Amino acid sequence: MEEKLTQRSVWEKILNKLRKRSLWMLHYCTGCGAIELPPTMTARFDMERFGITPMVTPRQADILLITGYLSAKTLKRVILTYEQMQAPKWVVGFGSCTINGGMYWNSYATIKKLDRYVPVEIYIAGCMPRPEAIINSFNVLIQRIDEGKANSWKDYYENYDYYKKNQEAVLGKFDTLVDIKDDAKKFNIV
Amino acid sequence: MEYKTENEIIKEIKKVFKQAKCSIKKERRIEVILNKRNIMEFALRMQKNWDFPHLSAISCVDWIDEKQFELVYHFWSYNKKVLVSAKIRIPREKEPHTDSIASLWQPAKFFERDIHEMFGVVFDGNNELEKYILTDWDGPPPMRKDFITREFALNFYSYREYNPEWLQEIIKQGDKND
Amino acid sequence: MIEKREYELFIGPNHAGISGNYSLHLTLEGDKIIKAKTDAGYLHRGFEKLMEERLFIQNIAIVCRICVPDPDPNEENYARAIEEIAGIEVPERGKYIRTLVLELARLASHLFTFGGHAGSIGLYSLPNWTVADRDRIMELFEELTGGRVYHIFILPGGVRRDIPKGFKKRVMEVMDYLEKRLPEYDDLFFENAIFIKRSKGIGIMTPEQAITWGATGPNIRACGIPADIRKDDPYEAYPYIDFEIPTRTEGDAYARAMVRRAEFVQSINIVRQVIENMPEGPVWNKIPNPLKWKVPAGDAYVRTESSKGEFAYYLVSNGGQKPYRVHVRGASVTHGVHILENLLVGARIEDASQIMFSLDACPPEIDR
Amino acid sequence: MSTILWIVFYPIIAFIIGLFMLGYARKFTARVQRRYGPPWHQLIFDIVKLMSKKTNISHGYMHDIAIMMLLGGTLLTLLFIPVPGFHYFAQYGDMLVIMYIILIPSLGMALGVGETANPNGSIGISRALMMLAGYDVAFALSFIGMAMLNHTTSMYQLMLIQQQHGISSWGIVVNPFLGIAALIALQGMMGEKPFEVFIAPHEIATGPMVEMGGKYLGIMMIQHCIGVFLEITIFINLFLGGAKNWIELIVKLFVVFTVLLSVNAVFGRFRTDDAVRFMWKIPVAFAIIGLLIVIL
Repeated sequence: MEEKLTQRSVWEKILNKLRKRSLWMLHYCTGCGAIELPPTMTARFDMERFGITPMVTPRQADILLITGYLSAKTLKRVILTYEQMQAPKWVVGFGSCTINGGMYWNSYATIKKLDRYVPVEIYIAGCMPRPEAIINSFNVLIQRIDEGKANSWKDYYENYDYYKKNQEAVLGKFDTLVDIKDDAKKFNIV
Repeated sequence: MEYKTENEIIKEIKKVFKQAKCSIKKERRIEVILNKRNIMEFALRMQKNWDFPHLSAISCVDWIDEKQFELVYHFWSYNKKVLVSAKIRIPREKEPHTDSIASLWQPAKFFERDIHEMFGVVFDGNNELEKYILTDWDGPPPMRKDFITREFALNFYSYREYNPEWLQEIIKQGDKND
Repeated sequence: MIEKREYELFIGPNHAGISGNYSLHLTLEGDKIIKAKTDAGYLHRGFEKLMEERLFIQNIAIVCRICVPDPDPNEENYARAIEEIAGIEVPERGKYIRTLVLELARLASHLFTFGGHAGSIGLYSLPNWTVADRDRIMELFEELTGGRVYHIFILPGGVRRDIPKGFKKRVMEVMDYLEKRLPEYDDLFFENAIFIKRSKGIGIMTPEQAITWGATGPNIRACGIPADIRKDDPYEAYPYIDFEIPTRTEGDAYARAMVRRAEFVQSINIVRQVIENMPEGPVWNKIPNPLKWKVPAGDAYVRTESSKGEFAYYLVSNGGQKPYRVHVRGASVTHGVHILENLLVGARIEDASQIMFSLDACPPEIDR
Repeated sequence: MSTILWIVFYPIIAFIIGLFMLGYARKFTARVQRRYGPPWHQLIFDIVKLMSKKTNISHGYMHDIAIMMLLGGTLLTLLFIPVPGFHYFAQYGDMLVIMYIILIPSLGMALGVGETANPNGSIGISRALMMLAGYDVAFALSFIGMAMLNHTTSMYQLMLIQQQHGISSWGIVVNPFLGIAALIALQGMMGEKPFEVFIAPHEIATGPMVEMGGKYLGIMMIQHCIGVFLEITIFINLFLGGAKNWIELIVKLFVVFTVLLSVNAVFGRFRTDDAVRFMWKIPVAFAIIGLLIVIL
């Protein structure tokens, strides 16, 4: 997924400058790393300084945090949630469990490589990353948005079949009520 | 006689279940080996007459060599402060049947449903034995010893290929000197 | 006849009112809940299976990852089960340090639950205060064990290392700080008129129900039964420490919160006692070479009082290098499933998330 | 000519003031929670981000109209509020007109959210309308008291009277009971805790806004900015003697908003029926006492 720099019109640059300071994170703790989110949100590490606040519904959220391992049952809900989110959306993978299965590499229930199922923008190292690492990753995400390089979400629309094939390999046939290809054409993303 | 309460309890159990083998493993721990037919009555007496109101857990151990499942019922008494672990053995078939004590103990509903899911043991009398944790899992009961999770994971999920040059050199050096 | 129209509402896995990844399937009529069915399994990793494929020493790293808010009772249970089977004796100082770690974990977990409970009724200022103060304890853990949340510190035979110089003074400072903060929590939350109005009479459990449903820990002590494993089935250094078991009689969400608050005060004085009379001596009783170590055959049922209730391990070893079977009995196995379903019936939607937070149900323990 | 200029620029000024008020609200709550909080102009980033979303899921034609109705209702109400320098509409429309028009945004939201067919949304709407019934009683009573006191129902005359006679004639000074009743009703109207029952994230996942995303949420946020400015200005005009110039208005806005936020930061949420029961008990009692004083 090379850095596809869209032709950067001035308007897009200004938008990115303003857009980068307001990222709404989905309040969904999918795994064990979610215990480090409250300290990041509350008084000591306070990520609201960067304009990042937890939002409750996928419609309003921009960042989907996959905090640690992802069991197959949660994967189905994560895919449903991811497809409900509005377009410039980014997935942040916490810890080594999303990179290569982590400590549960030989478990029958968890998936091993996250970006086969949803396009991932940023991985954070650590078997449960610390609050400082989480805030550092948000800053990297802000910088990538600023430079217009945070385009992993376009990948989901462009080669949706690749993702669909992997998802159904693990979960079998299931319908997410969201027609991605039709959305891609309707909102001319592809 | 430093295990006073423990011996009293064993005497009471022995009175009713003659052939039960009772032993004191350590302070506050009694082990009772029963026949699988009278676990239902044992549980009833535990709750009603012998004042053991708390069913801490029902564990299931898969003795694959002896072709048996072992169900261990842990009862705890708040007043006597003793834990009685009643063990029964059931044959290790595809769907072994045993009596359910869910009607007496509410926590047993969860444990029996969990053991049904993980081992495939059917508890007669418990009508809530549906899939609860492994709803999206259609494989064999995973906790049985003959299901190897490592093999399943390696060929069901795909891993990230990661062999950078520095790793290959180390492997090469390794091959040279052993 | 008024025509009753019921509808279903999924308080699904992705919901702010649910602690962790867990979902409730409610059948409602208007605002009242008629039938509730919990749905777990979202955090299932098959721990018990993974532990059967690892050596005894390898399991130490994976064991603490079962319950996230309160990981230390897992390590404690696993280590003590092996010691019981193999007959290893833990030195006195090791026992005291283990008790210190367990009580600090209880304080951290209680602070987390105060915040969760306050968040569930809309008071978002308290989570900010309590989670920030919880970070002071996280720093102590980081200094002692190297990890903020997962400590991998309690090994079979004792603890991994002795406490560093000056650590006792810092623990005392944090304890004084927490004690100074408690009155402010009272003003903001525990004596807040709206919290009392919202939580009194919600999710009431009678003492008989508490026993038959298998409630343990703060939930049963809130119904007036002083059942605490640290007193009934003492382990580590608890026999040498004197502390009371706080109980209340109402058995509702308010009583459970107040019992946790009283336990918080008790834990602070336990930590002080442990620090004051901690004996000198070794902290770890050397076990044979861990890579080839064969634990003799046998089984043990070991119980610990975690902040959520009775946490028990049933460990069976057949004399091999790997544990033959580990059954994890999480504390929320009864609270989060059947007790929650029973208490939700008749409650209203607003109280659904508060009942779950007051029971302190922690989904990873249910799914393992 | 100047009226047209005013009609165009007045909503923009109201939006900007409301924007900084909400930025101040987030910073104030953050400071109560012992943390640093976002910058003042955080809402500019939020609204620009929402407006520049690529996919905006619409839930049908009615849903789009309702969002327009929401914003339109608020702008219409805004024009009838007298502010320093602009009171052309206010002369003709009195307080009863404002009380009527102010309900349009709530009904618009109810219409639109009903279309999204999300149970959380419909529960949120039923709560919002119940809350509306709750605080409107106290608000209406306190307004009737002020109208009888000054023998006029037009907000503009009320404001002029209070400005001429100085502080002694302010509504809250003359009859504090009506003032307190209106203040509590205002807390409910603004949806601040303890009356924030319809945006309860922990119970019904932000209630009505559960299916709103992208541009729709952006417009709702603009409406919320203007709504904040509007509701507090009504209270100021009725009870704090309006404002001769914009500086005085802004100062009063932030003072009243601080009072509301300080209650919002340290209280939990009522249950829906408790909230309405509270609203019909205490503020209504204050209002009746105030009315009795006015009558006798």
